[in-house]
Amino acid sequence: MFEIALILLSAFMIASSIIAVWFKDLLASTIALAVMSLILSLYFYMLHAPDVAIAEAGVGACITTALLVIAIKNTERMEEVEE
Amino acid sequence: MLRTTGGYWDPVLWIIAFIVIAIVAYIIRAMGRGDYSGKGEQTKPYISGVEEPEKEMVHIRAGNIYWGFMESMKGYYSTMMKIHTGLVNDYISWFVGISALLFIFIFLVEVI
Amino acid sequence: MNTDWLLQHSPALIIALPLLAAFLMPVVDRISRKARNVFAIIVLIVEEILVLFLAYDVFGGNPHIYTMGAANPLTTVPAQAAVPIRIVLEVDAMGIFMAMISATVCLAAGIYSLAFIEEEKGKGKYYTLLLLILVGMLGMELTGDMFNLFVFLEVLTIACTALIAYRSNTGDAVEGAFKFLIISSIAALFVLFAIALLYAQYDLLNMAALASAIQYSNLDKIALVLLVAAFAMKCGSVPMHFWTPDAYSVAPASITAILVAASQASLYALFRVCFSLYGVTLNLSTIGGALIIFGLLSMFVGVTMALPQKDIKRLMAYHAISQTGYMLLGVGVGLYLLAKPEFSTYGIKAMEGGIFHIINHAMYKGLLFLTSGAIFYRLKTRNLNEMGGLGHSMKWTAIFFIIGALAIAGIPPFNGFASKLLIYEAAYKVSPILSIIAMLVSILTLASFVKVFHSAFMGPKIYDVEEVPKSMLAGMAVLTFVIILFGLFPGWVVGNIVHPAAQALADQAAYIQAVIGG
Amino acid sequence: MIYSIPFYTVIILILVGMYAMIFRRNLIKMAIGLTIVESAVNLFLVTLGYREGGVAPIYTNLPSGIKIPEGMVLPVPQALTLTSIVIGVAILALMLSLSIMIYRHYGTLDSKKVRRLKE
Repeated sequence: MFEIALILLSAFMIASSIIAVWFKDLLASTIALAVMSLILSLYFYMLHAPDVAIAEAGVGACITTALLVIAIKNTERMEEVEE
Repeated sequence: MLRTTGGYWDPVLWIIAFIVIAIVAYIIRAMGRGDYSGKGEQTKPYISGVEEPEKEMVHIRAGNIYWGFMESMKGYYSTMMKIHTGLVNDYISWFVGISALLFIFIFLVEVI
Repeated sequence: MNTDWLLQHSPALIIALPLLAAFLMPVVDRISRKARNVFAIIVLIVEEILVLFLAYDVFGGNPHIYTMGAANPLTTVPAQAAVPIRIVLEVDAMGIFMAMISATVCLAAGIYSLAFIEEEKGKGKYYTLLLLILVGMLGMELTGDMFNLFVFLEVLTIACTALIAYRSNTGDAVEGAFKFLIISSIAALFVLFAIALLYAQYDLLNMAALASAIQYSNLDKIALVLLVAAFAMKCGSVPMHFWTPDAYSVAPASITAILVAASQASLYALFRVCFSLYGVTLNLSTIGGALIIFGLLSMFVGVTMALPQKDIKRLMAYHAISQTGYMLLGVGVGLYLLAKPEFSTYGIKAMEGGIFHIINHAMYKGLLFLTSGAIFYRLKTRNLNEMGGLGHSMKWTAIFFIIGALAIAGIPPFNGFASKLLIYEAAYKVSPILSIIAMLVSILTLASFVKVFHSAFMGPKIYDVEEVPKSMLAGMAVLTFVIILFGLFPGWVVGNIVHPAAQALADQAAYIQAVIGG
Repeated sequence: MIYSIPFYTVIILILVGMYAMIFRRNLIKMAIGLTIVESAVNLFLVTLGYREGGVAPIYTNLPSGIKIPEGMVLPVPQALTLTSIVIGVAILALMLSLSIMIYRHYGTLDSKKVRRLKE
């Protein structure tokens, strides 16, 4: 059970991080990053670090996302396409 | 006095030497003619009869100093300027690349 | 006050005082402009006195160990304990030597700033961040704990970034700060990763305990590579130097002088990792060779890139890289030779040269950056092409500049010569080519400072300006005083300050024994 | 074998983050890459403290029959991770505010156009 959870969490985490880097739409990649942080906090919980999991969920997923959304609102949403 | 592996270095001796040289220079200067005023034609630079340009015109600006040096090392400088791109991504890739090189360096020594 | 008590607790006080003062600063700033200035200067002077007071005791031969969070902070971590997890401050001769540099440069820059940033906005925040930089530097230099090193590195990074972007009304300042931040944070993550690798194997974070347990396994080698690369980048060695001119040239001049000291804190961390953590016995002549290569590249590329520069601070920043090369060369040669027992006296001499050069460099490069700030203060430009004839009106600045320039070029009888002489002689033992390159770089340094002096101070009077305010001159005078003092009595300085520091760095056993005993 | 999966995850995440920082030219994308690397290092630290069959290092409501401290996962790396998470957010906030200021001055976030300082 634990092993399957580890594999699944790892796979999801890598997938969401790749998506976060891949997307041209910065808002979408911010959401992917938030998903990655949430999975990371689940990961921490699986590894018996509940307090770190709470900090990661609160700080990593929420505040980071909020900061990124504010930054994107003040700049531009789409990454410039390479010529 | 600072002892190095090969000898020693004492700035106080140097300063004494400077003072002695200065005194000697002053004595030699004092032996010259007292009535020399420094005025007249002899102080002007002789530029083949051409009038000396204004002082404002002859101050060499920073961009022109060592022009010859730059010119002779053109090949070196053009590569250097190419490396200094000012691109943040390049800075990071240099850092990662050098880490990789060091990595190879340290592990290679064991192999040889 | 009981001086014994003060002496015993001064390692913690040195870090705590500027930290508390930094966060009191916004409150004091509300009272009045004058109160803020007086408060900042008093804190910096008290800090300097505390450091010198502790230094006097440490150079007398008593390394101080201060254990945080223990009933009796003077007990050392016992060897019997399975996991010495307490936070330890370990103050040996090398650490306090660096702390002296940081405190002195910050004092000079603080006095200088009184007039220098008078017309800018956010002066309260400026002093807060300046004190936080001091906290970061001193923390890195006095700590005996790997993770604390990382935390103080990040404190230093954040405070430095905020101050590099201080003139944020120009795009350049923000750009330089961004480059500095992104590359420093990657380096810090590398450091954290290396610390994690070391922790994974030995369950230890204390540097002395780690040093006694370290095996030089493959994971240790990876950690060593990451640490060396990260700290070499942070101290600005070629070919990872690109952020240095960008960040140095856009920061306010007083901050640039402090940034030099901050780079040297990273240099100290590099040496600490190589000498105290890994130790010269672990076949480290390879790392010594790597440091020599870094040093040579830094010296040569730094000085040749400095020659064509037109921006005065950018030119000086490239010189900072080139001088860092001397330190890396000196200590690298030391590391290389100490690994071979028959050359150990040369090794110690080389390290003395490298370490003496650290303090010399902090003083004269700080002074030079402060004079460039004085020029900027009057002309509002950093472009050398637009300068000229300042020697007519800014006589004191010109004199300070000449002293700094002669010292950096290694002209006797200034202090730069003494340390370079030690490096030349010891490097000759490894290969004569090293000495030749070092001397060539010295000549090119003189050439480029002749260029700056000619284009800024000589020539006909173009600008009708006045001398800079008194407090700026006072800040420069502090550093000039130290330069002349060190220039006149190099033997005393090397014998009483530099030699103990080099010895403390080279002697790993003493470092370990001071903390875990036996 | 199965317990080394987190380590492979860490390596892949670091590579992905580094890719974003080296090959992506958008400054905010670089910040996202830095956050990914940061998460990877945090995961590495917590994984180091994990012990097979250990419980969370909390003394209250400890299940009976657990040996102290052998039956617990190591608390020190978790404390380090907490510090590191907070530092990471501070760095990210500073970096994003600098990007906003760069956008105001340069009108772009493309790092190729943000290079007035070079040579």
